[in-house]
Amino acid sequence: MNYYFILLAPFLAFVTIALFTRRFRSLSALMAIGGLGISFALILKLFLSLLTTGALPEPVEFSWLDLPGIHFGIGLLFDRLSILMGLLVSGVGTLIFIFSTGYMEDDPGYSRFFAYLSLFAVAMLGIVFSTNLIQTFLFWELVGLASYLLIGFWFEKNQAADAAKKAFMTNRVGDFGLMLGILLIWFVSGQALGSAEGRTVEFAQLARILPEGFASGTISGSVFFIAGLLIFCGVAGKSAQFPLHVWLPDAMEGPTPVSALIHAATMVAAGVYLMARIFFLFILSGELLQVVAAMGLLTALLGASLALMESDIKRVLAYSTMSQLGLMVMAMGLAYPVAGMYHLLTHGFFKALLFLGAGCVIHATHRQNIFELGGLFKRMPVTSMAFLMGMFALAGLFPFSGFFSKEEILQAALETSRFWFVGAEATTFLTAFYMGKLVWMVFLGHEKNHGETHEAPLVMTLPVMVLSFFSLAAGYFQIPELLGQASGETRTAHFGPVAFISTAVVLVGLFASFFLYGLKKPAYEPLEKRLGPLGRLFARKFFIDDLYNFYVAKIQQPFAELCDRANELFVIKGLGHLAGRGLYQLGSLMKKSLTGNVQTYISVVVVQILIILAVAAIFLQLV
Amino acid sequence: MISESHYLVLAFLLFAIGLFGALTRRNLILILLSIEIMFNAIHLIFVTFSRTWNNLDGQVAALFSMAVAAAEVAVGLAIAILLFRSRKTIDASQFNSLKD
Amino acid sequence: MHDRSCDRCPSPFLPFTPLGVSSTILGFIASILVTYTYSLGPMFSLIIFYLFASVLLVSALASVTLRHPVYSVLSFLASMCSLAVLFFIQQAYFIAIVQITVYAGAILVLFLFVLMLIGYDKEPRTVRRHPVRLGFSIAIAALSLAGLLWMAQTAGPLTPAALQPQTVQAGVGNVEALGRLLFRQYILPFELLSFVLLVAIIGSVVLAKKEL
Amino acid sequence: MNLPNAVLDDKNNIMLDITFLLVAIPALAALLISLLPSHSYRAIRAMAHLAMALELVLALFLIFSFDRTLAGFQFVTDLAWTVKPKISLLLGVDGISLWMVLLTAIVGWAALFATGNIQEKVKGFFLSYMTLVCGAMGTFMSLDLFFFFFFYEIEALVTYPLISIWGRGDRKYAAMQFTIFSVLGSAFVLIGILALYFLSGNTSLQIPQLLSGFETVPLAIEIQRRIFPLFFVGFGILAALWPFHAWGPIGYAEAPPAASMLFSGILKTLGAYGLIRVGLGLFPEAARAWMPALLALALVNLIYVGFVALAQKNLRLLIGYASASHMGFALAGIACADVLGISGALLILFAHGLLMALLFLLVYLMEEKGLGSGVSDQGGLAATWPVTATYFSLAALASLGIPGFANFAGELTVLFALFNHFGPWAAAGALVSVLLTALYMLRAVRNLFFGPEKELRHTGEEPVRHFWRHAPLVLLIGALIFSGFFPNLPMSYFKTSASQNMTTLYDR
Repeated sequence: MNYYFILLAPFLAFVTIALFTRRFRSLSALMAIGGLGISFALILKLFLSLLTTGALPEPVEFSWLDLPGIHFGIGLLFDRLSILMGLLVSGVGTLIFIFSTGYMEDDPGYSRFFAYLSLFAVAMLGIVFSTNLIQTFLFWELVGLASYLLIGFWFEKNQAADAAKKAFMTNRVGDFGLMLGILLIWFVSGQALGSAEGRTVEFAQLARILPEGFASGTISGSVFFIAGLLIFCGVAGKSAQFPLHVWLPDAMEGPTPVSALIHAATMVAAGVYLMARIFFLFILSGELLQVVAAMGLLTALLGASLALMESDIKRVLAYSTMSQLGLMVMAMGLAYPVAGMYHLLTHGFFKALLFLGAGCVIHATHRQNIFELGGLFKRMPVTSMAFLMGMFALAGLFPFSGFFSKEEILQAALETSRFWFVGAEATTFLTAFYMGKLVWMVFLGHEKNHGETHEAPLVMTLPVMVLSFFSLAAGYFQIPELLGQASGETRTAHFGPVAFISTAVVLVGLFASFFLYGLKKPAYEPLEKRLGPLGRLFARKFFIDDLYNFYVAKIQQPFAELCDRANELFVIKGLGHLAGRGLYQLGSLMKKSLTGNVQTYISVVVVQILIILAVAAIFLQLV
Repeated sequence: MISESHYLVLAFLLFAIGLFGALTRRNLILILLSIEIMFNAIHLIFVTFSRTWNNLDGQVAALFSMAVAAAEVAVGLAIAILLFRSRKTIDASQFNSLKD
Repeated sequence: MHDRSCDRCPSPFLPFTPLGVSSTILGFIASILVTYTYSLGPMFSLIIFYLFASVLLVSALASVTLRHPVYSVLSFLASMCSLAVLFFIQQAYFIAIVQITVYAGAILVLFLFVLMLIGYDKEPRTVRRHPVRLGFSIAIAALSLAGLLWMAQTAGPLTPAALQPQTVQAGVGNVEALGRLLFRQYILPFELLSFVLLVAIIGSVVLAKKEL
Repeated sequence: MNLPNAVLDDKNNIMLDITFLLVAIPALAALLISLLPSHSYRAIRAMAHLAMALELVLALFLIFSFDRTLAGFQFVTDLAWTVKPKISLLLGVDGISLWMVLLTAIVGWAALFATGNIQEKVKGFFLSYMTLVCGAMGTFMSLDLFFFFFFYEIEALVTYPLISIWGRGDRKYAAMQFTIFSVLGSAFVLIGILALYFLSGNTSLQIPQLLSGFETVPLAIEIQRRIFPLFFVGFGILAALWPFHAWGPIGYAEAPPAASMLFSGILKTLGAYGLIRVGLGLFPEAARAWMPALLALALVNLIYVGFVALAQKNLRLLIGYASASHMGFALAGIACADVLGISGALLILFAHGLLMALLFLLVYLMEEKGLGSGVSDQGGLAATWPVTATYFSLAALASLGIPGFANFAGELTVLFALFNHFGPWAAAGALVSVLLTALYMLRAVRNLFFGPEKELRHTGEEPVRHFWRHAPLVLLIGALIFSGFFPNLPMSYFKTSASQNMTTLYDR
């Protein structure tokens, strides 16, 4: 079976929509859903063959760029990790495509939207099934491009255009580090084999060469530390980790299905997926893992705290994504990639559910500020129930999938050291708090006067229901076993001490938020009064955004102006005029000699002959 | 024995004098005269080399050059006369109509 | 020196010029006789060379710097004669004779004739009039002299490979060899030369004629 | 007495081939155009279109029938001209120059669609247009250094009238700047060629003979060291190396868009091509000593000119400086002077030529419909001009180095070569320029197209509407995307001939 259609199907959909079916709205929607559906079917078939026989087809590759020294190909690598991730991406993707047919129906750029979605699907699947670092980088950039196009979908809005540019630039900064990391790995892989030709970027070979090189001492540990850090730089850019997280909240300018697909389930997970894919490199350097774990925890806490003061429903979810990603990165940092991936998969389901739920709410009420919403439970029962289930899963209560995957991470944190465990528990508490706030404000309490809000149409609620089923059931699919407990130790103690502590923390968080928001439905953010200066700090996003804006406005632009003036002064005025003016002066010098007197002409001629003779003599002399 | 470089030095000196005369003299006719001196310097060189390499071509060249020099003087003087007739003077510096 | 009022009347020194001219010619003829008889001794030709070289340079310099046109023409005559002697020393007898007849004779007379026709007035002293120009031209002349000398010296041996030395058959005089050369190998240039002279003649006639 | 050589050659070998046609067609077209009456605009334009279409077809045919495995020159045309310094119109194509010829053909054909605004002296315009294309073709294909310079001079000659007569704004100044520098560059090249001829002692100026000659008796090191700087500076000026990067943008800003397309697309590529073919080809040892200097200048080109582009307000100047900064990438590739670097540089040159032609064509189409020159004072055009906005953002994305376009593959190869030869800092410097390009291109797109509609002048309806406006754009973008999706195709051409010349440079 030609498995290239996993990538080709959505790509063909993208091309046909972009070129031909732009005017036929429903046709393009069908093309997009069909394209992704085909890849979903293929991946499902692979998944079933994985479950039954465990046999997986060989990685397939066609050479993209072949020169002496570099041999890059584009292909498909099938293993447990990529198939599961592929399932998440294509499965959730198809559901979101179906959802967006309803959500975007009255939007003029309908088919353009589906074209961009298909492009995104191709890029994401490209990363998931990539066989080498260069292919990952290639589709990494394409994913960045797709998110740029989708965030800036409503380009006539200023905020959307700026948000798109900001997202792309932040991704680009991340890619800067990623590329350098890849270059370093490529260069170092040659050293391990002792020959320049042996350099490679293929995962399979790297997984074999790098540990060997490290063991045999030909490659020093610090090289892995630097390479790992550079690669983490790319991961941070894509998965909105601490220094490069500023673009995620602004990315909410895009349509909600975009936020659901890209900024919850798939794209932001690409970073964590890449770390899982080249974990053989990260494992080689201890301090690298420490740094990664620290950055993860820092992002988790930062995200959770920023979400507290947020009043826009989508921004709260965005910050919660950031914080959950922080937890996954921390899990990776604690050398338990399986826990990270497990949480990533479950998170993909319930976060997409929450975003789609928010989408239904926005579609019905056209409002995003939680203080303007209220009492939707009666109006939109299905969405509310689904949103509630998503919230419980995110918070990590027992029956829901979130509980199992988060508990894995907490277990891993506890085993490493108490510090990580306390940090993770704090994040869980904050998550429970702001999610509770969200639910109490939006769905409970008396109804705010916002016209007749009706339940979202079936085409929107169906994906929501499917996702809510998964966010409930995902915990029972033994995903860790499926992921192949690479690290060997089995996590059995589901109901050990960790489970009780985390459940208690979540319940406390929920009641605290109920106490603040559920009872008397404040019209303004009560935390401002309560937290005072700390609140203001959270509201201003720790001044990181202002720091970046300061850099762009006050450092980069003036420096560019300086360069421009220097260029104007020295190069254009200097060289340009030197040539122009210089020739002119030379000319006028000659002019003065034309006095009309024959004899001065002769003397000038004689002088020139002498000069030529002298130059010729010198030149001949030189030879 | 006189080597050829003696003659060369002499010829160059003569040439320099002729050049100096051509540049400083005011009288057109005497400019032509100085040019004649330069011509003679060249003839001297021709003859000198003809003797050193024992080849008469040099002398033939000298002869031809003399003829040409004579022709040149004839035409030069004719022009000088014309100039004199038009400007009533043969002072070289008067004829600077070229200067715009 | 009194200033000349009319610019066409002859100079008062006219009587002296025939004396100068004749003395130079006589001196010249005597020198030819002397060199011919004693040309065998190497020392002697050295003296002759330096004698006439100095005469040549002095007279050339005089013809260039003297203010009175006629005097400069006459000193030109002296330089031509001394040059002829130098040719003579270099066994270019035919050229020496031609030098005398063509230069000393024809061209000089032509100069004098035109000078008389147009009239001459003494040039003001070149030094006062244009010190800058004088300095400038001296510098150029010196420069060119230095340049040419340096070129001659650095350019190394100037023996073009193409030129094969002609073996001068014994007993064949310079004139005969020259004649044979002229009318055998260089017959074409010789004819062209006559054409050039013809053009010159017609040209000067047409130019200088008052009305055709 | 042997007769002048043009009449008969001892071997009497007059070899004619497609390469001769490629040069002859524009020359013939120029001749025919000069015969046409000057008021018959339609006939002149038709003739130009015909000639360029033929060129394009021939170039494509050349690509398909070229044998990639052979490293030497193919389709050789040899018209002997003089004997003493053996000069003959020797045209030949190898892997390196083949794609440059294709680039010239594509840009030459596409630029014809940007000549709508030429109303007065149309005949003169198209004459110089044809001369320029003929010059470019000749320079890329000529293997005889004399004719290399001869064709280049034809082209440089035409730059002055093109800018000063049909340009806009203070075109006299721009024309003067542009011509002085392009001729100054070629002056250095001429001195270099003459020095090569006299100092190296062999009688012919033809690259094949020179190369085979250097195999047996390699050129002495100090002679090489004395000649190479001349070529380095000469081609550096033409290829907008750092100190001489400013004359390009000034020229493009005032030149008619069609001319800007040709200049930025072809003239700049010539400089870099010359550096590879003549500089590195004939003087490998001396070149090796100068490569770090070239890298340093290229990096300055990348970063400094990138910042200058960031501060530009005028759209055309922005594109011009973007082009100069982008050339830095190609020059950095050449600085690595190995098969990887050279192939990457060549692919970037190809992509850069197409990209600049595309951008200036779009500028022409938009300016015809009232787009002002400023980047920041107008915006929101995507709503009124959706198709042009798509084309422009595609072009901007290509210049960013988004995968799927040829620039990405080229830049990737150069990055690997840089890291391999000059270590991580060189690669980091190049990557900084990629960031800068992203900054100023995206800001241009954002300001011009996205955001609410600002007060616009009388912008007419959509510039790209009927087929004739789409064709060149589709061809340019198609070529970019095709060589971006399948970079192996162009690379396989570069690989064989680059490795053949470069083996002398670096042992590994």
